[in-house]
Amino acid sequence: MSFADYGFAIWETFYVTVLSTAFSLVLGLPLGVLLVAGDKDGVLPLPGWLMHILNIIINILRSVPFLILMICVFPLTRAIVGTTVGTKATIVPLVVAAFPFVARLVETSLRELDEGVVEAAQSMGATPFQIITKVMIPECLPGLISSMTTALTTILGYSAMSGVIGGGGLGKIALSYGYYRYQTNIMIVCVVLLVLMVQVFQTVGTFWATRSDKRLRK
Amino acid sequence: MSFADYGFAIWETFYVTVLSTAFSLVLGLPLGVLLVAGDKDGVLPLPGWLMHILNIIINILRSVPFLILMICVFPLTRAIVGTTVGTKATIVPLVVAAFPFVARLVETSLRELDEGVVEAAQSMGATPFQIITKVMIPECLPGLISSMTTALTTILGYSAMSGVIGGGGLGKIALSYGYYRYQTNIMIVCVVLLVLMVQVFQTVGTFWATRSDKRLRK
Amino acid sequence: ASSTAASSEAASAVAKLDKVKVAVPNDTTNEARALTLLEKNGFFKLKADAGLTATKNDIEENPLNVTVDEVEAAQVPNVLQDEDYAVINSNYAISAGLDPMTDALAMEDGSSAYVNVLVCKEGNENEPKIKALVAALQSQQVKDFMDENYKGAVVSVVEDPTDGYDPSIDYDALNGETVSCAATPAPHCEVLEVCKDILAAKGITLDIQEYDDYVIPNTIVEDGQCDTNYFQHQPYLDNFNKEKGTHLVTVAGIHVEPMGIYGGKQDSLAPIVG
Amino acid sequence: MIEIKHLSKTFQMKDGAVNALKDIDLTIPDGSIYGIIGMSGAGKSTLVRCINLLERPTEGSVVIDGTAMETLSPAALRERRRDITMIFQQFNLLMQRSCLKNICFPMELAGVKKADAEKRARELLEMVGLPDKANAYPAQLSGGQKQRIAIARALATNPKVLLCDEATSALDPNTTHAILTLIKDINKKLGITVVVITHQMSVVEEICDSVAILDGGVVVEQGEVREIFANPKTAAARRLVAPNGGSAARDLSSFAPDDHVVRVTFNGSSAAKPLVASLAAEKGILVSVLSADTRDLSGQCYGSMLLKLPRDTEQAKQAAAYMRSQNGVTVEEVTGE
Amino acid sequence: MIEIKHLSKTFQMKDGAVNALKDIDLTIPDGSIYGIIGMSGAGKSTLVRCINLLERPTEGSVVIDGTAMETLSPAALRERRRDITMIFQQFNLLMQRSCLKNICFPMELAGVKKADAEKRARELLEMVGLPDKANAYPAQLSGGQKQRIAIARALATNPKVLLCDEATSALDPNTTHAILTLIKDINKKLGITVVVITHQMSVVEEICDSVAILDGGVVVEQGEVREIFANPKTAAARRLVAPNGGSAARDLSSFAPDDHVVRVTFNGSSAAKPLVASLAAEKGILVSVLSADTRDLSGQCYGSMLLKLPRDTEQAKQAAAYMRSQNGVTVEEVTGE
Ligand SMILES: Nc1ncnc2c1ncn2[C@@H]1O[C@H](COP(=O)(O)OP(=O)(O)OP(=O)(O)O)[C@@H](O)[C@H]1O
Ligand SMILES: Nc1ncnc2c1ncn2[C@@H]1O[C@H](COP(=O)(O)OP(=O)(O)OP(=O)(O)O)[C@@H](O)[C@H]1O
Ligand SMILES: [Mg+2]
Ligand SMILES: [Mg+2]
Repeated sequence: MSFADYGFAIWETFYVTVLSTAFSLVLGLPLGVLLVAGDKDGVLPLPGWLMHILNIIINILRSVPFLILMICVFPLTRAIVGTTVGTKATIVPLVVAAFPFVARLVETSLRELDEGVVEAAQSMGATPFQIITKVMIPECLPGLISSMTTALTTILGYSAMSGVIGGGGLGKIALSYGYYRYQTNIMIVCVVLLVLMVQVFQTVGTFWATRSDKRLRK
Repeated sequence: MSFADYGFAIWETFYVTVLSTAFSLVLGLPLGVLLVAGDKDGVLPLPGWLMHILNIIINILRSVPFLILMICVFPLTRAIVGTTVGTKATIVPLVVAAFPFVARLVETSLRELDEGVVEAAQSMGATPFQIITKVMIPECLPGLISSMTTALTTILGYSAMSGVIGGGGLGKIALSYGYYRYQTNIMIVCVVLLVLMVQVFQTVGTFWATRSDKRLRK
Repeated sequence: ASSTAASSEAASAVAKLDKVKVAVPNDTTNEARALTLLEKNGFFKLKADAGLTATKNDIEENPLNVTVDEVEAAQVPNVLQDEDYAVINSNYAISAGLDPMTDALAMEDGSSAYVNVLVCKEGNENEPKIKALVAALQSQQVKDFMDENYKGAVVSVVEDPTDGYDPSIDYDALNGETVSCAATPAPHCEVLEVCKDILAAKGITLDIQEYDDYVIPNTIVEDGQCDTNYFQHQPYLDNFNKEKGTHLVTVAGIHVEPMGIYGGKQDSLAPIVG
Repeated sequence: MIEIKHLSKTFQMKDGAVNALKDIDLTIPDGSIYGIIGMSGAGKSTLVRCINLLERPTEGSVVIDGTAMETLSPAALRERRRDITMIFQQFNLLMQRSCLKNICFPMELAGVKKADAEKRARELLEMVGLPDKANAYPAQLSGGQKQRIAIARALATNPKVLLCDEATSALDPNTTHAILTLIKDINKKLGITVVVITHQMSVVEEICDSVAILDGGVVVEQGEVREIFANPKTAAARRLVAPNGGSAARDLSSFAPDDHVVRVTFNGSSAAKPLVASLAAEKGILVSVLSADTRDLSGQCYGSMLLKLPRDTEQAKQAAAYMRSQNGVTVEEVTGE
Repeated sequence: MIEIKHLSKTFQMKDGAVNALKDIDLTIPDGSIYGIIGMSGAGKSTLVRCINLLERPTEGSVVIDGTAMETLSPAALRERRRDITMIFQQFNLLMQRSCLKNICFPMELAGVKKADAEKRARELLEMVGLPDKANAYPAQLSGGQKQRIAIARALATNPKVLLCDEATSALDPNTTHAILTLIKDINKKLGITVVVITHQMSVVEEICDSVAILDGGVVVEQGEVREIFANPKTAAARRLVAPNGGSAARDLSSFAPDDHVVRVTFNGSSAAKPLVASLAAEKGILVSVLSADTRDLSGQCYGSMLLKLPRDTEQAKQAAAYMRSQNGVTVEEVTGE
C-alpha cells in the first residue's frame, strides 16, 4: 500500500460516509419529523393507519440484516448508480439502512421540544409546514446536529462492509488486508486513519452543536 | 428448520440483544453522563485531558470496524465468557461496540436538559452525583428511553454478524440461508420474525417513553 | 450465457472491448485462484512470484485493460449482470441457479490443487474420534450426496469411499463422545449433516459449528476450542499456518469446488481470446 | 365581538378530573379592553387559551365575529388565528432566535418582506425599551426583558384581538405603565379588542373598560370596572379589589380591637367636595386615611378608601352617617378576615 | 450576615459586554428581610444569583458569616448552599416529578427520611394552599400554582437564608399576602435572613425592613424602607416608590394644569392627628385625597399620600405651609414626569 493508496482510501471513505449521511438526512429528517408531527396531538395529525405504516416501514428496514438489505436493494442500486459493484454502489444500501435510523434519532430529538413554543406558533396561525421548518427544526438544531454526528460515525462503521460488494475505503482495507490477509501493519494504519477521521467528524460536530445552541447562558 | 429451531433462534436473538443493550447501558450511561457533566461548565468539571481521553476512547471504539473489534476483544471475551465462540460470546464484542454508541446517544439526550433545573439543584447544595441521579437522568428519562430503543434495534442489527464467530440467532440464520445458501424461504421467515421483534421493542419503547413523560399537558 | 464451445466459433466476429470488468471473490486464496484462472484464459499476465496470495495488484501485463472487482465470494453471482465476466465458486453458482456444466465459459481443471480438507491441530491426527469423522466424510454416502446435490460443483476427491466407518477404530469406546467441527454454511455444513447421521449410529455426536468466516474456524482449532474444521482448501491452510504461525494439519482431503468463469454482459470469451 | 357561550373545560388526571372552567358566559365587545381577574388557579389562563382554541373546550362554544371557532377547519382556524395574537404567561419565546428574529417571527409567518419585518421589529424593540437587545438571545435576558419581547412579538402583526396572559407580571411599575399606555394607544388608534388577564388590580384600573371576575372556574361578577371596583358584590371580588389588595388586609389585622375601620367606596360622588376634609370642617370629626385609591373621572370620584374613625363610638356613628348621606358613597364596616 | 463587596458582573456577548452589576456594596444583616428593587433589567436577578454563586462574580466578593463564598472549595460551597435556598424567577421545577416530590427534593438531597419529608411536604402544600395538587405534575399547574410550589420547595429545609427572586409576581394580591405573611412568620420565628427581589412596591412595604434600589447595575439608594419610601432621593427611586407606582403617574397626567397636587410623605408623624381632617378642622381648607398608602407603626404614621389642594393659590399655599409645619411630614409639589 502506497501513500497514494491510503489517500485514495481516505477519500473513498470520506465521500461514501458523507454522501450516505447526507442522503440519509434528506430522507430521514422528513420521516422523523412526520413521526412527531403526525401524532394524534402533533402539529399535522395524520391518520393512525398511515403512522402505523410509516413505523412499520422503518422497523422493517431497521430489522433486516445489512448484508441481506444490500442484496435486496440491488435493483434500486442498479437503477440509481448503474452498477451494484464498487464503492459508489455501497452508497445506496448504506442510505437505505441508515435513513430509518436517522429518522428515529430525529424523532427522539424533536420530542424534546418544549410544547410552549409550538403553541406560540400555532396561536399565530402558522401552518404545519411553517411550524416544522421555522420552529421544530431550528429549535432542536443543536440536538439534531449532535444526532447527525452519531449517525455519521455509525454509517462510517457500516461502510467498512463495502468490501462485500467490491467497494473500497479504509474499513474494507483494514478488513481484507488486516483481517483476511494477516497484514497487521496495514490494518493498524487504516484503523488509525479511521480513528482520526471519526475524531475530526466528532470534534466538528460537537463544536457546531455547541456553537449553534443559543440556550446556553455562557 | 423446525418450529423449535425458530423458537430457539428467537430466544437467542432476544437474549443477546437485550443483554447486550443492558450491559451497553451499564457502561454507556455513566460514560455519556460524564461527557456532559465533565464539561467545563458541567456539574462535575473534569480535567480537560481526561475529557479528551474519554472522547478519544469512544471515537476509537466507534471507528474500528466491527469484525476487527470482535477479534481484538477475544482475550476479554475469553476472560468473561470462557470462550470466544458461540452465541454467548457475541455479547462481549456487541457490548464493546455498542456502549460508546450508547454513550453518544445519552450525551445528546442530556444536553437537551434545561439548565435551570440543574441550577436549582446546585443552589440546594446537591452533590454532582445527586444532580446526575436525581435531576439529569430522571428529567431526561423519556429521551433516554427512546434512545435506548434505538440502540436496542441497532444492536439487534449488529447481532446478525454473530455468525462470524459461530453464534446463532435470527439474523445469522437469515444470512446463512438467504445470503450464503440462497434459500429465500427461510430467510423470509427469519426476517419477518426479526421485524416482529423490532416492532415489539419499538412499540414498547415508544409507549414507555410517552408514558414516562410528565411534561405533556394532555 | 452459452457454452465454451459455442463461444470460440464466434470469436473472430466479435470486436475487442476497450475495457473489461471482472468480478472475483475477495478472500485470499479464492482471489488468487480466480486470478490464475483468468490468466490461464488470457485476460492478463500475473507476476511470476504472485503465487497463492495474488491480488489484483499483482497483475503485470494488462493489455486488455481488465478491471478486477473484488467481491465477497457468496455475492459474486448477484453482481454478475453488472460485470462483463465473473469468477464464481461452483457451490455459490449452483445456489444462485447457475449450472456450472452448461453456463460456465471456462472451468478450473478437475485436478485442482484446491482440495477442501478436514483440519485438526497438530498431534491430534490420530485421535479415534477424529478418525471416525474422517471415515464418515470419506464415505460413499457423502460422495453420493455431493454428486446428487451439487451436480459437479462440489466434487469428491475420495478415491475409494468407506461405508462410513473405519474398521481400525474401537467404536464402542467412542460411544457417547462428541466430536466438534467448525465449518462454513455451504456446502461444508450441509455435507457434515450427512456425517452426523452416520456417526450418530455409533453413538457419536457430531457438533457442527457454523461460521460465516474464514479465520475464526482456524483459530479455534488452534486454541483447542474445537476439534476440527472443514471449510478451507490446502493452499489456504498452508498460507494461514505460515502467516499466523499456527500448527494446523490436514487429516484428509474431501472435495474440490472448481471455479468457473461466467459471462455477465458478455456471453462468450471471444472478446478476450480474440 | 367575542362571545363565550356555556364554556366548560375539564382536565382529566390520573386521580380525578379538574374542572378548570364551568359554564362560562361572557361577551367581549369589539374595541374594548376587557379584564379577567381571579385568584391563582381560578382558570384565567385556561379561559383565554380557549378563546384561540389552543385549549379545546370540553363543552360550549367560542364565537368570534359570528363564527364558532370550534367549527372551523384547520386552515380556516389558522386564518383566524393570524388576527388573534397572544402574550403567554411563560412567554414561549423561540430560544434559538435572537430577540429581533423573535419579533420578526409572526411577520415571517404572515409573509411580510424581511426588510419591512426587521424595520417594524426595531420599532417595536424601541417601544418596549430594548433597542440594544436586538441581537441578544432570550437566554441572555432578564425576566422582564423576555416579557417585553413577548409583548413586542404579539404586537408585530397589528392583530385585531390581543390576548394578554399576565403580560406585565414581570415588570416594574414604570415599565408596566409604559406598556399599558402602549396597549391602550393601540386599542384607541386601531380599535383592537384586548383581553387582559392579570392579578394586578392596578392594571385593570388603568386600562380596562370591563372586567370579569373568575373564581374557581366560574364567573362570579362582570361589568364595568368602576362598578365592580366600587361595589364588589361577592366575597371573591371583594378579596381582589380591596384597595391595595393584600396590604389593606394587613392593616386590618394590626388594628386594635376597638378601632372602627370602614371601607368607603365612591361610585361617582361629587369630587368637588372632599369627603374627609368636609367631614372635619362640617362636623368637626377627624378621621385618618389608612389607604386610598381614588380617581377623578369627569368630575365624579371613583375608588375607595380605608378610614379609621374616632374611637369614640358616638363620633364614629355620626361620621358614618354623614358619609352615608353623601351621594354615590357607600360605607361598610370592615372586620379582619 | 451577607456582605457584598465591590461586586461586579460582566456578561461577554458577541457584540460587546453587558455590565449587569457595577461595584455593588451591600450589607444584609442577619434576620432581616431585605428588599432589592429596580427596573426590569437593573441587575436584581444577577445580584441575587451572585449571592449563592450560581453566577460567578467578575470582580468582588460575597461574604456570608465571615466566609468569602468564592474562596470555598466545591464541597464547602455545597455545604453552605444547603442553608441558602432560592426561589427562582422562572421557578425551575423538576418537570418529571409531582408537586409533592418537588417539595421533597431538597429534603431528599439533605438525607431526610422519606416519610418525614412527605409529611413536611404535605404541610407546606397546605400552607401554600395547594393540598389537592400533591400528585399533579408541574405541567398541569397554573402559573401561580407553579410559583407556590417553588416557594414551598424553598421553605422545605428550614434554610438560614432565603433568596426570593420575584417570588410573588405570578400571584394575586390575596395569595401574595398569605405568602408574605408566611415568610414574615418564618423570619420572625426562626430568625432567617430573607432577600426579596421584587418590582411590587407593596411587597417591599409589607415585609421588608431595609431596601436597596438598583438602577443600571448600580445601587443608587439603600436604607430602611420607611426612609427610602418617604424620602426617595434619586430619580430612579422616585420612579419606583411613587404611591401606587404607575397609577399615580397616570393620575398626574390627567390633572388640569392649574391643579395643585402635592405628595405628602409621613416619616413618623403623629398618627393621632389626622392631617387632612385637622387641616379642614383647623384651617377650613378642604383638600381631596387622590391616593394614599399609610401605615400606623407603634403610633407613628409612615407612608405617603397624593393630595389635590384647592385651586385658590392662597389657600393652597396655606395648606402646604400647615402640613409642612407638622412633625415628620414632608410636602413636595408634584409635576407630571
Ligand atoms: N447570560 C447573560 N448574558 C448576557 N446578558 C445577560 C445575561 N443575564 C443577564 N443579562 C443582562 O444583564 C442585565 C441584568 O439582568 P437581570 O436578570 O439581573 O435583571 P433583573 O433586574 O432581574 O430584571 P427583571 O426584573 O426583568 O427580572 C440585563 O440587561 C440582562 O439583559
Ligand atoms: N393541563 C392541565 N392538566 C390538569 N389540570 C390543569 C391543566 N392546566 C390547568 N389545570 C388546572 O386548572 C386550573 C386553572 O388553571 P389556569 O392556568 O387557568 O389558572 P390561572 O387562573 O391562569 O392561574 P394563575 O393566575 O396562577 O396563572 C388550575 O387548578 C390548574 O391546576
Ligand atoms: Mg395563568
Ligand atoms: Mg430578574
